[in-house]
Amino acid sequence: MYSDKVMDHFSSPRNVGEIENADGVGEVGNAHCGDIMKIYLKIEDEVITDVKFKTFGCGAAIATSSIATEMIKGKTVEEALKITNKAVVESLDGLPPQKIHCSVLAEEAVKAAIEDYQKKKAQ
Amino acid sequence: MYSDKVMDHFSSPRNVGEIENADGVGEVGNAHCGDIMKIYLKIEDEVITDVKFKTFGCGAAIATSSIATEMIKGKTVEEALKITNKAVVESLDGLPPQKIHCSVLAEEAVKAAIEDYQKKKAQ
Amino acid sequence: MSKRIYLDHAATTYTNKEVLNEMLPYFTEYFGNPSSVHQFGREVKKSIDVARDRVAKAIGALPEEIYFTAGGSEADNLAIKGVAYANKSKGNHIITTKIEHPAVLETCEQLEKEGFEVTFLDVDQYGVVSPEAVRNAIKDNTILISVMYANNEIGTIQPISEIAQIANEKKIYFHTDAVQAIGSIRINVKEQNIDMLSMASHKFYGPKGVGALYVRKGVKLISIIHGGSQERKRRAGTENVPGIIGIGKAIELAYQKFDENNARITMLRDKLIKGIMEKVPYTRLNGHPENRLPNNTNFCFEYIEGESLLLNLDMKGIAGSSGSACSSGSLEPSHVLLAIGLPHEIAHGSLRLSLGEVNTEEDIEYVLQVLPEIVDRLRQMSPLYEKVKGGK
Amino acid sequence: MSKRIYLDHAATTYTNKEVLNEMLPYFTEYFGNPSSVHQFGREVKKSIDVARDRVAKAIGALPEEIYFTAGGSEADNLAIKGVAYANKSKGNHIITTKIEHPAVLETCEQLEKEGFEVTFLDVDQYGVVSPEAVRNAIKDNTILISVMYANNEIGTIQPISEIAQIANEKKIYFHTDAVQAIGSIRINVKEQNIDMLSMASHKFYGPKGVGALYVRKGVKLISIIHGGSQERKRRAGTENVPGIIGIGKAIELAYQKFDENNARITMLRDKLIKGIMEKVPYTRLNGHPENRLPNNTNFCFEYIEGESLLLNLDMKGIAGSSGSACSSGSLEPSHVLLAIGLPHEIAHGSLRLSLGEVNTEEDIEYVLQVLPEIVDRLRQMSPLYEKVKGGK
Ligand SMILES: Cc1ncc(COP(=O)(O)O)c(C=O)c1O
Ligand SMILES: Cc1ncc(COP(=O)(O)O)c(C=O)c1O
Repeated sequence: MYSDKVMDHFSSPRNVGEIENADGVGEVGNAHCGDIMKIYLKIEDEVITDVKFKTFGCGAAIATSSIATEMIKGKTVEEALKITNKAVVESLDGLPPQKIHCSVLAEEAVKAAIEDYQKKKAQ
Repeated sequence: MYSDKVMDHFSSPRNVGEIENADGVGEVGNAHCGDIMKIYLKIEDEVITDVKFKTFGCGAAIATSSIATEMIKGKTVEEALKITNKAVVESLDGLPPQKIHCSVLAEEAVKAAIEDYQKKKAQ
Repeated sequence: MSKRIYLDHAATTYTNKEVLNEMLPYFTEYFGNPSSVHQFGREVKKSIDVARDRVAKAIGALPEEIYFTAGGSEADNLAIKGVAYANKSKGNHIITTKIEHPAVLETCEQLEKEGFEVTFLDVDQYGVVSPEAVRNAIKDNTILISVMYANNEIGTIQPISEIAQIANEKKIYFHTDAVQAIGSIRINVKEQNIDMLSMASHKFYGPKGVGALYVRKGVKLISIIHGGSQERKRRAGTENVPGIIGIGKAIELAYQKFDENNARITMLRDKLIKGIMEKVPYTRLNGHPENRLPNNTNFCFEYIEGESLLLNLDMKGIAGSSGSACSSGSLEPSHVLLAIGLPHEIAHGSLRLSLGEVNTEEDIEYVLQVLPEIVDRLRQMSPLYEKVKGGK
Repeated sequence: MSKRIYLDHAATTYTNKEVLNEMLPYFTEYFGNPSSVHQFGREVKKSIDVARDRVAKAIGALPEEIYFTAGGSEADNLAIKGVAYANKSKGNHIITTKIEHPAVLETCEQLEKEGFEVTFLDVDQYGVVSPEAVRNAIKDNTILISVMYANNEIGTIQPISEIAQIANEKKIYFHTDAVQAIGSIRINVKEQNIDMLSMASHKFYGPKGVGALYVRKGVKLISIIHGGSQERKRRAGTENVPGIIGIGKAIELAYQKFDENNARITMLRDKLIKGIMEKVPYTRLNGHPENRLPNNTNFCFEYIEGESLLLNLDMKGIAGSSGSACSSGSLEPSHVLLAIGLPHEIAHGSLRLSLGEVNTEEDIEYVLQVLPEIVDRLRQMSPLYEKVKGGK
């Protein structure tokens, strides 16, 4: 069902956890639908220096969260905003059709965290 | 499908053949339906002294013809007229439901041959 | 990872070696078509009759009331559509429950599209259908009541005799999907007034691809697979001979070993339930606490999701199943868990571990060692759990 | 009686040992439910995919166009009812032929009862359906044309490509029952414009109880067995895993050995036909003289009846079949023989001897020695023959 890459990220997820006093936090999805992703960002000079996540969800939800955090770590905010769900799927060597929505959630979670950062900054 | 008794009468049918100048001959059934039975009787003093048959038909048709000829041989005409299809079925240790009509044919063939005899006698 | 513990017997079982051995000659040696007149056909026909007798005997039916099918789903479809189409002139109302297997639910939904009216009864918190609710749902145009014998997800056993009795009084056909019950419950269709009963061989150590429908003599039913005159014109198609031999042997063995197996499996089940409830906080046992299948356990672990739990167990060699229909492409959690009143977020976190003949006490101990760690790890990763802990 | 010669391969075949060996591990070792998330399920899922690929490859289809069923009858029912119900809004007219297998005929008759209109086309004296007749039967409300690839009784092969081409031009779905054709004819569904095709494993040395329906992508079809989401929601029920592995292996072998087997069997067939026509007077060969299945022979022996011939052959160890539906409880002779214009009395006397991989030249010689004696003995017993001789 899942690619080796998905299973790798699912069984040893990278960047699990929380960041205290994060510069941006985004949470998307809801428990009713069975998926929640929460992403914490540490940002210095518009560069994502640290990122953590917590996820409630299926194997694909955990794996997409994990890879998404890897993909944005060290990137500028601008670069991170360009990451699409398609890129997430590709870097996991594919996802079953019914799991594509997890990659959309991952993209949205990243965006939500960055928006939160930008909102805070603007204040 | 068939009892041992049916198979015995089918594989070694008794009284197959014709009787020249028979005292009574009866033919029932038709080729359209796949069964024809023809019975020849030799009758002396109202006693059936010889009987032969020819049958076009399935295993049950041949077996019922064979046993019916056995059942009437040596009997008086009156006794022979009393033989029912049920008796034929019983003496064959049963027949599959869809083959019961063969026993009816056998009963009818005997009756037809006796009628033929009686008609000839009356003339 | 060499350990492999199978705890998904409700999904399917292996075929018992003794059953397989009885089947084998029918592939290569006794391979005739049972409809054939010749020796090759006749010898096979006889063996099918033996299998039919065995199935009939196990449930107290007559051999001529047993119709072999390709499995439980076909049996359910044949019973429900068969009666619905054949009795249209009498009425178009069917009563069933919200917790049936999709083979019943989707069939009823299909009939709804075709103009039948279907009542899907609620169940209580344990998944029990009330006989009174059945009685109250009956209308003048009710032609069929279908209630499963025991639920495949949460294991709850239904008051089938009571419900069948009501149907019988009202002269309404009663069908029960006994796919999960055969081998685990003693059934007598005559004493229990059951008109139709479905079973599937692969749930009781028989082969996959074969099942049976019991149809009481006199029930009006039309077939759903038309063609040759096999199964007395109620199910066309060359018989799955090895499969039929297999279901016959399997059901015979199941009831021969009934007491011994079920006592042992019940003991293991209770050990598993007790262990999990003690070791894992925020956990619920789903289904009826007593009136449940001897081999069924079903839990909800709050704050985590079923599939990720399953995958983690699988990595440790433990095979279970989740009520969540994640793998089937839907985001809906189990319709059964929703029907017993669980909120979506909790229903998502369910796990069914269903036991079988092969399981041992060591298997249970291994699960009790591995499972709590996995649940804990997933909870540490869950943003929902964080809030709970935070709130404490 | 130790001699046993099986000449009823059109009724069913034994399962090839190599096929069985490939199936065996799926009963006891790889027994998981392919829908399960865990290892036990995943490994089985993969093997099913391999089987699907093999079936698809053999007929030039895509794997996702193959749906496994419980046999040929279910495949025919699914194709015909599935398209009829799903396309009702477009029209209610179906075209088929008078010589189809009951799985098609009875399904069409059932649809007639439900309000569909069915045209049953005539065939010529050899059992051939004319493409022009198909074209002429098409109406504005025609939604489906179903013509069998090769006839199961008389072996006649139909001009399927031409008929499918006409259906394709007129944008009408085309189904073919290829149950007898698989393994004996090379088929490419794409090149031949076939929209749906039925097959049954037990006709080509695979196990009984499993078949497949090819459905071209885009064909609108509703399922006839509702329930779980197996077979992409078109056929519910836990998969008959060993059966599916079996049909995959069997079809692969059939086409690997295609040239060798069919050449040899054709040679035996021609020897049998020549021998019987020479040795037995008042005999007709039924079916097309050239355009027939490599393994099919079908004769009418005038003045005798089929079942008694069969039983006599059986006592000599020869297993054949009769077109006459005697054993099925009807007195009607074969609908196929009537359709090619034989009178009832002749149609009653038919014999089908269908060859297979195991048959040898000695088998044929034995039949040629035994059969004429039996026919003669039965004729001596027949009141019809008496008249013929008398007339001479
Ligand atoms: C032409 C044809 N169609 C359909 C079938 C039905 O196949 P099955 O008996 O496997 O259901 C058969 C064989 O019996 C057949 O010969
Ligand atoms: C209660 C119940 N009914 C019906 C079925 C369907 O049986 P099958 O998958 O053999 O068609 C199952 C099992 O999947 C079941 O558990």
